[in-house]
Amino acid sequence: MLNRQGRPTTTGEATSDAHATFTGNRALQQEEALIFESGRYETTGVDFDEPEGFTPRLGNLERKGEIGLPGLSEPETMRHYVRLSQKNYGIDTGLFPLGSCTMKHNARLNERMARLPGFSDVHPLQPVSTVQGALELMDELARYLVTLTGMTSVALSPKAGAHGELCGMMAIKAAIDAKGEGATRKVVLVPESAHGTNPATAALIGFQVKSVPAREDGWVHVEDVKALIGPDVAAIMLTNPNTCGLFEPQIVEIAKALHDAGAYFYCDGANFNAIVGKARPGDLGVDAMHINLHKTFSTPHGGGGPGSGPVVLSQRLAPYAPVPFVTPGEDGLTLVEHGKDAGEEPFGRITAFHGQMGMYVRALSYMLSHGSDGMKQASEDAVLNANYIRAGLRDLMSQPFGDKPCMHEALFDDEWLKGTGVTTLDFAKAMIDEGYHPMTMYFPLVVHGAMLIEPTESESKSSLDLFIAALRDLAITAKKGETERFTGAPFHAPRRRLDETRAARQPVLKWTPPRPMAEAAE
Amino acid sequence: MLNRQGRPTTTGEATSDAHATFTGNRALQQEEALIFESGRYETTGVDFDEPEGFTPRLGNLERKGEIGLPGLSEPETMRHYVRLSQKNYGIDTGLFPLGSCTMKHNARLNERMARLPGFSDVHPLQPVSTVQGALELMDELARYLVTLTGMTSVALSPKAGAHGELCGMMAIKAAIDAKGEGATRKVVLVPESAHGTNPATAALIGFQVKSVPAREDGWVHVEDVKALIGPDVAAIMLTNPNTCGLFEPQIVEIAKALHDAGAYFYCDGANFNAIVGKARPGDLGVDAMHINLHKTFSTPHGGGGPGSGPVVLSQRLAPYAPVPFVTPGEDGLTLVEHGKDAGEEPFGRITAFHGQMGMYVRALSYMLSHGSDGMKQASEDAVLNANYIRAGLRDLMSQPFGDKPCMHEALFDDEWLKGTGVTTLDFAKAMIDEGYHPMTMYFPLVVHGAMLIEPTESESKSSLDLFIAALRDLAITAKKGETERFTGAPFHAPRRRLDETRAARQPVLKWTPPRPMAEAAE
Amino acid sequence: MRYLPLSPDDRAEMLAKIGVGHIDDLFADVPGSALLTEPLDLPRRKGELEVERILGRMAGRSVPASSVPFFCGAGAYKHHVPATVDHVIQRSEFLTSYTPYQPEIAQGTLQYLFEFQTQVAALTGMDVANASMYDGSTGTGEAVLMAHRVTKRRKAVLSGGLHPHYADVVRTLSHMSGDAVTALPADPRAEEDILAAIDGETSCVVVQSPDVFGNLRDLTKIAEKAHENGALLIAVFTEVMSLGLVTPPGEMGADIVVGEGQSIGNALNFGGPYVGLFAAKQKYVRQMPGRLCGETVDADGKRGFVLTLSTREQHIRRDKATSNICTNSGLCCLAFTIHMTLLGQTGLQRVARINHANAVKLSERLASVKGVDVLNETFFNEFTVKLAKPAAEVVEALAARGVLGGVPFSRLAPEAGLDDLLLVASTEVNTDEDRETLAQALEEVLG
Amino acid sequence: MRYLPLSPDDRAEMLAKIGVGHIDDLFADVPGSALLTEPLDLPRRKGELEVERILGRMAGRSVPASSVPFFCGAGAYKHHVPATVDHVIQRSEFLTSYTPYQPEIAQGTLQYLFEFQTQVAALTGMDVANASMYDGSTGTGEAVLMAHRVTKRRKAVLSGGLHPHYADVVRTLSHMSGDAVTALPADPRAEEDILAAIDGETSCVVVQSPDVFGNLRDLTKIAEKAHENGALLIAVFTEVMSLGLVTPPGEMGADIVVGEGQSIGNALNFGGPYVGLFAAKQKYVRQMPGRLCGETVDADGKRGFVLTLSTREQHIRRDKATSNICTNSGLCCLAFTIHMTLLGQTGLQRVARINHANAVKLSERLASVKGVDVLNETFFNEFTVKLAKPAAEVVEALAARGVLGGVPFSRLAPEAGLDDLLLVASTEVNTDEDRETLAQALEEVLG
Ligand SMILES: Cc1ncc(COP(=O)(O)O)c(C=O)c1O
Ligand SMILES: Cc1ncc(COP(=O)(O)O)c(C=O)c1O
Repeated sequence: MLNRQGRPTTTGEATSDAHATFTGNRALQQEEALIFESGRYETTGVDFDEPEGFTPRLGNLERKGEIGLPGLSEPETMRHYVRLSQKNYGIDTGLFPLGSCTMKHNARLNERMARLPGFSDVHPLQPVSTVQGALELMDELARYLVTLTGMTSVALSPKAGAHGELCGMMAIKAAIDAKGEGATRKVVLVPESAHGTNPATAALIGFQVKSVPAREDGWVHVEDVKALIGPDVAAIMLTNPNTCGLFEPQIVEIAKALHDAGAYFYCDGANFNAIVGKARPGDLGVDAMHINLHKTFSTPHGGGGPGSGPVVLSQRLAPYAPVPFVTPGEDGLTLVEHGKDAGEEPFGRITAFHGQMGMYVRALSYMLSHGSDGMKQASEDAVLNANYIRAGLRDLMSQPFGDKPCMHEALFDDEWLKGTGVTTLDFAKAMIDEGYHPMTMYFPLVVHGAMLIEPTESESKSSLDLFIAALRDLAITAKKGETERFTGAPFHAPRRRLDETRAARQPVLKWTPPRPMAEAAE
Repeated sequence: MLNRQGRPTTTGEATSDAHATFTGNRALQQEEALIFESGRYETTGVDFDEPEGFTPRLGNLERKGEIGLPGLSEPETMRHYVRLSQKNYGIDTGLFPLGSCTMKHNARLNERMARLPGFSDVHPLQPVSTVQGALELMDELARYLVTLTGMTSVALSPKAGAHGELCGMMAIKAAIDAKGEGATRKVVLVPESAHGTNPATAALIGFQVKSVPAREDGWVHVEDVKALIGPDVAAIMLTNPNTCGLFEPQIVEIAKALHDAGAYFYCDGANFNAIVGKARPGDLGVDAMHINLHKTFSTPHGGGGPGSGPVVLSQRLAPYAPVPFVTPGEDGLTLVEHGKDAGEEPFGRITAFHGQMGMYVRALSYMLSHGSDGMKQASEDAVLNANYIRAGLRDLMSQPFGDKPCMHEALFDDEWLKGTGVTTLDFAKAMIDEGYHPMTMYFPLVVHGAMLIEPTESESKSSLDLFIAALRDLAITAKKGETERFTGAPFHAPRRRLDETRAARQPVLKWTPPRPMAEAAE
Repeated sequence: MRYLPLSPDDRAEMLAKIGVGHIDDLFADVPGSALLTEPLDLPRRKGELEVERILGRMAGRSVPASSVPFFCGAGAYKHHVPATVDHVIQRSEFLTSYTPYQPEIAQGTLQYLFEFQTQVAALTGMDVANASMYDGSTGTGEAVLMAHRVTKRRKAVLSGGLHPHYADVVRTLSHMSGDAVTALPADPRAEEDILAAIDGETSCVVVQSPDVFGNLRDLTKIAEKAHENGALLIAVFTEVMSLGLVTPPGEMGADIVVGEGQSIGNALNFGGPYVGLFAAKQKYVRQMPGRLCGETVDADGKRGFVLTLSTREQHIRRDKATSNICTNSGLCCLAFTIHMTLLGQTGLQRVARINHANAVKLSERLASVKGVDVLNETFFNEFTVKLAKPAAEVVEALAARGVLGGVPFSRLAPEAGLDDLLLVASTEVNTDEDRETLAQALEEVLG
Repeated sequence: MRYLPLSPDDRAEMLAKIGVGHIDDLFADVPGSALLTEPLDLPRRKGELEVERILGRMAGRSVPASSVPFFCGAGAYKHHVPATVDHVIQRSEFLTSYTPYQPEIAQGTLQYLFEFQTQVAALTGMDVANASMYDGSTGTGEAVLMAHRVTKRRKAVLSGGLHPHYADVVRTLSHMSGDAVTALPADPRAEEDILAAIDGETSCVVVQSPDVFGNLRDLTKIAEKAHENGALLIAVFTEVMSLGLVTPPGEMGADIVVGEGQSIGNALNFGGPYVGLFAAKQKYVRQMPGRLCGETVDADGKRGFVLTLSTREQHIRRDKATSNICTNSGLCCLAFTIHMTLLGQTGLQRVARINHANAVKLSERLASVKGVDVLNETFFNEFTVKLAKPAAEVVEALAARGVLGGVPFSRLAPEAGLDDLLLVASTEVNTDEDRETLAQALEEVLG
C-alpha cells in the first residue's frame, strides 16, 4: 500500500541495512503506509446501489461536508491488513511466554463454534423463545465454572478481568451495604505485588486502598493481613496463585481472618490456569473471583481483547450478583434482566445486554474438548513447563525468592545482570532477535527488573529446550559483558527500538494531513 | 518447530548475517524443521476413542509395523504451518506480476461461498434429486461461460488448463474420427511461442507437433499457417491473446484457413482475461478453448492448484463433449454421466465425477459480483495496467517486438542488459529484495531473456507507480554496471539463491532418517 | 489430548530435571485438604467431531437473524459485514497476539489502532479517540467518571432518551461510587426539558442521539447550557452507522463522545463482544480512560507506533488511574477498522442512506397498519411505534409467525409504563419483501 | 466496483501517460467487427450481500452430507476434517501464492510439498511420490501412460474391481492415443482370474484395493506374474484412509501406486477439487509425471527446497514431456499434509480402525435386513450389498426418508447388469443411530 505519491511513507532512512533497497522493503518484509496516505475519499470497497424514492426524516441534522474517511478497494484493503499482520508476533508464530497473560493455544475449532449462526447471528433482545440455544450455552458454561471453582454461582456478564474485579467488588460493597456497614467499611487491602487493576478497581468505587507489604519469600503472610484488619476493612484483593508465580500457602488462614472480621476475600483469578482441576477456590475461602476466559480458557487475546471475565461468587455474595442471568423458566430457560424480576438483591447492571457471548462459546468449546481430565492435565503441564524453564535457567539467572517450585510461571529478577551493562529491557529485546516474544518485564513491581516467564501447557518439551538453550546463550553472552547484542536489539524486527519518550512528550494520536488533503491528492 | 534435539535443523551457517542469532531465527523470520524431525510416531493431534467390540474383516491384509508418519499436537501443527506460510509470497502480500498466470485478487467472499454446505458437503453420487442446487450452479456457470465466449456449449469437467487442452483436443480428434479422417489427420500446428502444455497435450494423444515459426513482430501470420496446412493437419493450437502479450490480428483469417482445409482451431484461453466482455472467441472462429477459472475468474492458485479448465466448444465440436454434463430433466436438472444416455456422441470421460465444483462456485461468485459491466471493466483495466507499466519502462528496457500496445501483459527482453553482467534471472532476484514477486522469466522461449509482466486489474495506480519506480531504479543500477545488487540477490528473503543443479543431480525427494529413527528419538 | 504436546515420557524426564518425583510435589503449597485427587465431576475429553455435534445442536436451538425478516435494534444492529473482515481478523498474527507491549514486534496491531483512532475521531468529529472500551454502555460509565474528574463535580444528568441499559450501568456505577445521578424519565417523543436539569453542580449531561426511541437530537443548545454551567456534554450513540448521515456530536459542541461500534465490522453475537468508541476534546486527553496509540520513530529514524500516555493507566498509576480497564476490544477494533476502510466515507454514507431509506419505507408501510402509530418526527434507521396491544405479546406473536419484529421498550425498562411501545429497526439487510412480511404479520396480530 | 482499484481519473491519467486517447486504442488489434461495444447480456455487478443471497439460495437446494445419516462412498468419502486444516489453507501466503517457481520466496510451499511427498511415500510403502495429480482417476490414466513409457508396450489390463470412472478415464485416454486396453468385467466378489489376462505384451496390470466393491485384494501374486512378463503392477486406491489399516501396495510388489487422497483433509465438494496421490519405485522416477520437490542448499549453505527434475515436464520438454500436467492440486496437498500431520500414524490408524469397526457393525446390522445380502468377505469401510429391488430405486426411496444410503453400482456402470448392487460406506462420522436409521429405512423400503 502506498500513498498517492507512489512511495511508502517513512520518516527516516534505514541505516543499519547492508543491502538497502529502493522501496524500503526487504523481500517479504514490507513497508506499509497508513490508509490515510493510500486511500481516497471517493473510493469504496463495498458495492451497494444508491437508494431511491424516499423522503429523508433527518430533520435539520443531516451531516454535511467530508467525514475525512478514505476508502480502499478490496484488494488494497486485503493487502494492507495482511502486511500489517506480518509485523506482529503471535502464539501461532512462536513461544509467547508473557507472564500473567497465559498465552495458550487458541484452537480454531473454538473460532468455528463461535461463528455458528445460532450463537453469532442472534440479537441480544430477541424473544427468549428464539434464543434457547444461546441461553443453554450460557447455562452450561455457568455450570462448568461453578463446578471448577467450587463456588455457589457466577455472574457471566463482566467484559474482561478488570470488569470482573469491578463486578466482584460491587457485590462485596452491596453485601456490606446490606449489612448497614457501608459507611464504615471503606478499606480494601491489596498486596504490593498486585496487578494494577486491583487497586484501580477498588479506588473506582470509592474504596481506600491499603497495601499489604511484600515479604522476601514472595508470599502474603497471615500476620501481615491480621495486622491491617479492622472494622474499616471491607475486603482483601489477593491474587492466587500470586503474581510472583507462587501459590499462597496461608490462603485459608487469610480467608478465615477476614471472614472472622466481617470482611470479604476477593481473589484475582488471572492465574487460575495453574490450578484448574487441582484446587477449588471455593475450598480456600474465596468470596468472589474473576476468571479471565481469555487466559485460562483460551479465548484469543486478539491483540488486546476482547476478553471475558465472569465472576464466581460464594454463598455470601451470590444474592447480589448483577443482572442479567439465566434461570429455568416455564418454557425452557429464561433471562432475568431487571432487579425487580430477580427475587434476589442484584446490585444492578454493569453492561448492556448479557456479556461476551462470543467468548462464552469459545470457552465452553475449550472445556468440552479438554474435559475434566484434560483440564487437570493442562494445569499440571503448565506448572511442569514453568518449573522446567526455571530448572533450566536457575544456575545462570537469579530467583528473587530462592530456588523453590513455582506454579505456572517462573520469576527471575535482574540481580544476575548487575554490572553487565545489560538491563531486563535489553535482555527482552535481544530475545526478540532470537525469535521469541519477551516475557513480562518489570512486573510484579516488587521485584527488581522482574522477568516473569509463563510458557503455558501449549509448549512442547523440544520448544522449551530450544528456548532454554537460547536464553542460556544470551545470559552467558550478557555475563561476558558483550553488550552490543542487547543494547542495540532488536536488529531483525520490523522496527528497531522505538522512542517512547518522544511519543509521550508530544502525543500524535491520529493522522493529520501534512498539507490540505486536496493538494496532496495531486 | 524443532527436532527432538531442541535445535532447528539447518545444514549450513548463516554467513551473510551481521547480527547472527543463536537460534538462527531473525525476529519474526523463523527457521522451521521438518515434521519428520519434530514429530513423533506416538503423537496425535486428533482425539478419537479406540473402537471396541468388532471382528475385523481385513482377511490377511492387515498392515503391520510402523507406517513412518510422525504426528504433532495441534498447537505444534498450527505453528509449523503458520511459520511455513510466512516464508511465502502471495497476491495478498504484494504485487505478483507473473505473466501468463493472471495473479488477480482472490476475494474471500468466493471462499465463503465455496464452503456453503450445499456445495462443499455434497457427495458427487448422491441422488440428483438431493443435489439440485449444485447442478443449478453448474448450469448457471455454463451459461455465463457460453455467453462470455459466444460459443455453443461447454465441458466443465477438465481439472485445469492443460486438462482442458486435452479435453478440447480429444473433442477435435473425435470429430475427425467421426468424419473417418482419423488415420490421416495427424498433425497439430503449434507456434514456437506456445506454452509447453500445448505441444505436450497434442503429443499425449498421438498427434505429431509441427511448429509455426516465430516472426519478429510477435504475431502468427496467416501465410505461415497456410504454408503448413495440408490434409494431414488436424488442428492448430493457438494462444490468443498470445504468449507475447499480443492479440493475434489475423486470427479470423487463420481460423478460416483451417476450416477451409477441414481442420480445427484450438485456442489456448489462458490469456482470456484481456478480452472478457471485449471480444468473443466464438466471433473469431475458435472451435475449442479452455478457460482457466484459476486465472480469468480468480479462483486462487493455491501454490500450484487446484485449478479448473472448462472448455467451450463450437457447434462443430459440441456433440463430442465428454460426460458428465448437466441437462434439464423431468424433475429439475439432471446429470448425463454415460455415453449411452447422452443422445450425442460424447468422446468419453476424462475424470471421475463432475470436475472442480469448488472452483465453479468461486468463479460464479466472481462473475455475479463483477457482472457484465464489471468483467468488461476488469479486462480494460488489466490491459491498461500492463500498458502503463510498459510506458513507464520502455525508455530503459527493450521490447522485443517494438513499441506497440500490449494486451494484459507487457513483454521485455534482455537486449538492454547486454554487457551489464546482469541476467534476467539476476534482475528477477533483485526484484525479490525490493518486495516484489518476479515477473515470468524466460518465457515465451522465442524471446531472449524474456520478462513477461502481468499486473492484472487488481493493482492500483499507486502500486504500479512504486513498482515502475523500483524497476527503474534497478534498471539504472544495472546499466551502471553495479552488479552486486543483482548477482548476490536475494539478500533479504528467507533463503538466498538455491542450488538447483545439486537438487537435480542427486535428487533427495523425501526425508529419510539420518540414522535409525529409534535412536534419534533419544 | 490434542492440545497438550507433552508425552508421558516427556513429563517424567522433565520432573527428573526439575528434581522432584511427582507432579504434586510442585503443588506442595496447596493446603493438603484442598488438593483435589480426582478429576472434578464433569465429562471427560471429547474429540472435535463430538464438540461440533454438541454445540451445533445447541446453536440449532436459536433463530438466527439472517434466517427471518429481522427488525431488532435497540443498541445492537444486524448489518452486512464483508467476508474480508472476518477472514483477516482470524489471521494468526492478529488473533493470537497480545496487547502491543513490545512495539517492535507489534507494529501491525499498533498501526491499525492508530488508524482506528483516526477513523473514530473523524466519525465523531472529535479531536482524539482512544483504542476502544468494552462497549458503548461501559464506555458511557467511564465517560461520566471522566467528567467527574474534569469538572471535579459528581452529579450527572441523564437524558430520558438514553438507552435504559446504559442508564442502568451509569446508575450502578454511580451508586457504588457514591455519586449522584439525575435521570429524566423515558422520553419517547424527545420532548424533555433537559436544559432545566442542568445546574452549577452538574458535572455532565448525557444525551443519546439517535436516542433509544430513534429520535435525532440537536445537541447544540444542550452543549451551550452545559458549558455555561461548567458541565460537560457527553454525547452517546448506539448506532455508529448513523454518523454517516447525521451531524456528528463534535460539530454540536460535545466534550466527550461515546458509543457502540458494533455495527461496523462486528456480528450481533447475542450482545458481545462489541466495541466501545470513545472520543474527546484534545484538552481532556490526559483524563481519558483506556489505551492510546501514538506515533514515534525507531532507532533508525523510521516511523513507528507505540502505546503512549500510559501514565493514565492502571498498570502505572494503580489506584490513581483514570480507569481500571486493561484488556479492551482489540480484535473488534480491527474488524471495525477493516470494515470502515472498505467502506470509506463514500461507502459509509451510501450504506447509511440505504439504512435510512429502508427505515423510512418501513415507517410509511407500518403507519398504514391499523393499531400502529409511528411516534417519531425524525429518525435514522430505527423508530418507535405505539401498538394497540402490549408490545411484548405482539413480538411473541410475530416470532411465532417467523418474524423478529423489533424490541418492546418494556424489555429494556419494564417499570417505565410504556408497554405499548415497540422499537423497530431496518438496515441494509432488509428487503421490500421483509418489510411487507412484517406489516402483514402485524396486521394479523393486531387485527 | 469493489475489486477494481482504478478510478476514472486514474484511467484518464494512465491513458495519457501511455499516449493513447481511448481504451479501445489498446484493443486495436481486435478485428473491428469482433470488438464488442455493449456489455454482454448478463446481469450487472452485484454487492456481496446480493451474491450471498443468490448462492445461498442455490446451496440451500442441495442436501448436505452432514445433515442426514450418510453412507455414500464409491471413491469420495465423508470424513471429519479438523478446523485447523481449513483455517491454515486459507492463509493468504498459501492461498494466493503460485507454483513455487521462485524458491527463495516460496519455501513455505516447497517444504510442505517435501513433507507431503514423504508422507505419501510412507503411506503407500513406495520409494518416491510426486507433488500430486488432479485426482485419483486422472492419476491412474497417467500411471498407465507411464507404464507404457517404461515398458515400451502399449497394452493395459484393467481389473474388474477398478472404479468404473477410473476405467473410463483410462479407456478414453487409450482410445485417443491408440493404445489397447483389456478391461475385465465388473467383479463384485473379487473372483476374477486376472493372472490369466497378463501376457508378454502387457505393459501394466491395474488393480484397485480396496476395490470398488470394497473387497481387499492381495496383490502379491499379480505383481509376480506381471514382473515375470515384464509388465508393471499399478495399484490403485480410492480410499486413502484404508492405508492406515491395510497392507500397503508397496509391500506387495506394486511398481506404481496411484489413488485418491480426498479423504485426508478435503471435503466432498461434489467431486472436486480432490488430490491425486502418485508414488513409484525409485528406478522409475524419471518417467514420473507431475512436479517433484527436492532438497538442496542455498548460497549460505542453508537447507532449502526447490522443484526439481523438471526436464521431465512440459515447460521444458514440451512434446517429449512425461505428461502435460501443469497446475496440480497444490492447496489440496496442503490440506492433506496438515490433516496427516495432525493424525500422525497413531491417529491415522485409530481413525482407520473406527472406520473399519463402523463398517463391520453396519454390515452385520444390514445382513439382518430381509432382502439384503452382504457380498464381501473382506472390506475396509465400504462393502457391497445385493438388494431384492433395483438399487437406484431403493436409494431414491431412502433419500425420500432422509437417508443417503449409498451408491447404486448401476450409477457408475449402467451397462454392467448389476442393478441390484448397492455400495455402502461407513466412516467415523456415522453413529449407531445413523446405522439403525439406515437399517430400518431399508427394512421399510424392501419390506
Ligand atoms: C493478575 C492480573 N489481574 C487482572 C488482570 C486484568 O485482566 P483484564 O486484562 O482481562 O482486564 C490481569 C491481566 O493482565 C492480570 O494479569
Ligand atoms: C498459456 C498457457 N497455457 C496453458 C497453461 C496451462 O494451464 P494449467 O496450469 O491450468 O494447466 C498455462 C498455465 O500456466 C498457460 O500460461
